[in-house]
Amino acid sequence: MQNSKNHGRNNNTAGEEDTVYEISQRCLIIRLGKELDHHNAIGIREKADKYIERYHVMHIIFDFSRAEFMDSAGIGVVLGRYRKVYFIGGRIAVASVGTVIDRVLRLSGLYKIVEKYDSVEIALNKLQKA
Amino acid sequence: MQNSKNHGRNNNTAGEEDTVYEISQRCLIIRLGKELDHHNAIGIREKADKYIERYHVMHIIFDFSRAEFMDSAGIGVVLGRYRKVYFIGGRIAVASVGTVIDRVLRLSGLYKIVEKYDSVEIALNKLQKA
Amino acid sequence: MKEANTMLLEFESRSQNESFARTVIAAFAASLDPTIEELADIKTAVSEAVTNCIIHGYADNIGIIAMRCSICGNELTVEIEDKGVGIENVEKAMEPLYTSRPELERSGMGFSFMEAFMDDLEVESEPGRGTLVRMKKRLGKPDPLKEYAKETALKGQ
Amino acid sequence: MKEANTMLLEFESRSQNESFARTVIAAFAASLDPTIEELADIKTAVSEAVTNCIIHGYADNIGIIAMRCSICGNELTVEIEDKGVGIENVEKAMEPLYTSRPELERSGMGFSFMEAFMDDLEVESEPGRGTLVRMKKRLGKPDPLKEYAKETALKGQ
Ligand SMILES: Nc1ncnc2c1ncn2[C@@H]1O[C@H](COP(=O)(O)OP(=O)(O)O)[C@@H](O)[C@H]1O
Ligand SMILES: Nc1ncnc2c1ncn2[C@@H]1O[C@H](COP(=O)(O)OP(=O)(O)O)[C@@H](O)[C@H]1O
Repeated sequence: MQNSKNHGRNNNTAGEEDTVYEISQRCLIIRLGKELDHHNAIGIREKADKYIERYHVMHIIFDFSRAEFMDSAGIGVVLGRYRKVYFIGGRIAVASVGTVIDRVLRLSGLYKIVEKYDSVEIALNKLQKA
Repeated sequence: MQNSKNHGRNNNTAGEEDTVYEISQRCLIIRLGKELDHHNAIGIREKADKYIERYHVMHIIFDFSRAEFMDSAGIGVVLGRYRKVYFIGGRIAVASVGTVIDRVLRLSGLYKIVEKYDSVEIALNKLQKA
Repeated sequence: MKEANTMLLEFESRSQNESFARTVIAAFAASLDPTIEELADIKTAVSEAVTNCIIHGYADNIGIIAMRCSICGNELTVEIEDKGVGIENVEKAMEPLYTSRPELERSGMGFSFMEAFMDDLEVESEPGRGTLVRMKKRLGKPDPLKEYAKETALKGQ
Repeated sequence: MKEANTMLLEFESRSQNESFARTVIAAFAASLDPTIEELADIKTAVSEAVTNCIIHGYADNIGIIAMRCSICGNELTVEIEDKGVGIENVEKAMEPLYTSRPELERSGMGFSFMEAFMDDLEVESEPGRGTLVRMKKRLGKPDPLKEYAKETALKGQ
């Protein structure tokens, strides 16, 4: 195991470069990396908003399947995107939310305006059918 | 993933409790945990010496397959055990040594008195045939 | 065994150090053998306090943030301090959803999170002098869900 | 981007803090994107210096160990200091295999390891005052093996 990793990078930075963006029709899927804090929020906000404008995004899905940490800066990111698409009737969904992230989302009250689904596929189905 | 780990312990202590001791004939196999530093060395030394006395151990094999860190305190542990069995014709082997540990072993000059094998099985074979 | 340990970390108010501070508190608390949830709670609270020093305390300047931690028995105490602008009205600042920087998409939930995830929160601040946040958490508290299960099990006998 | 960052960690001379110090230096150095080998080198050197403070500097007492780290460009500097007994003869102490505590199975390889794994090592000590170890490592140096491969590749053209 150590042999194969040798000379390789020791990937313990969980930066926003980790985040992957996908467009499916007018839906933006944001696949978050390991950590969503203020440091990473800055870049995610910027990139997400570029996608939103360029692709006339209506709905947004946050994929938390790789996420292990989120603080109130992450809540700010979700809320901020909500405000962007709210006026054009867009909806926000979160998918693959683990227990740790779920506690933060619950505590923030975000579930009042955000829909939770088990997977991105289910979320896509629900949002694009509407 | 997070769900299943929830309420579980977050096992990031790499203590000497991690170390497993096995006796095969008069050979002691010490399966080291993740880290071998001064803190862990104290306990490993003690337990190893109990096994050496109780089971009239002649040869010792250090299994490094799980080891990710070792400093000069680890060298002290190996050297100390060598001194225990040397007088009765015992031999010391190290097995499954990754690159990181190998550099430390090489630098220490320990390979002059210690035999390196790819696996515990091979080491056992060599030591018990002699 | 009664655990005891203390440490002090001083670091610069760069946003990359938010995750650094979380790693340090996680490593320091490891000897208390926290559950995944307890560890997440502590990391979140520390992340909130450190981010506040960076964004609010020092705004765009680089200043020093001090994190003092101690373990006594099963209790972890964390103090996070900056020598930045300080807070005029602590009571108002601690109100849920209050933020002075909505333009940065701050949600105003930082203090609420610290309160919710730790057992104890104190804030000392003086305008122009800086801010000190003191948080405590007792680890290994019986899990309320498990306690409940035990009770019902006993009743069943 | 020119990296710059500094930190100070003060912690107690308990042996459980050896791994704590390693975790902290690894997290601090992360922004330099070290290879697995570079990271192992740094952790080993820090482990040696910290262990020496615990075993030799403070012997059986609990004292404070200070670890000061800074990143400047691609260079990491680590200072580890104790206010313990100090070293009478630094030159002799740094000789390979010299140890004053063979009964603890010390191998006398601590300073040799620090020298081998880092690019630079300085030791300042005064009996009765304490010891300061200053180590530097430049990260991302061209791997000699890779450089060689490149050269032969070029010759092949
Ligand atoms: N370290 C600090 N220095 C100065 N002001 C602070 C500090 N921490 C918090 N504040 C003030 O308290 C307010 C509320 O903080 P918080 O609940 O964490 O929400 P947020 O960080 O999202 O604004 C901040 O908007 C800021 O005005
Ligand atoms: N921080 C320190 N305080 C006092 N003495 C020290 C310190 N570090 C090293 N020494 C002295 O230098 C000697 C050599 O150190 P080192 O090469 O690390 O080997 P070891 O730790 O195995 O003895 C030690 O045995 C000790 O006498």
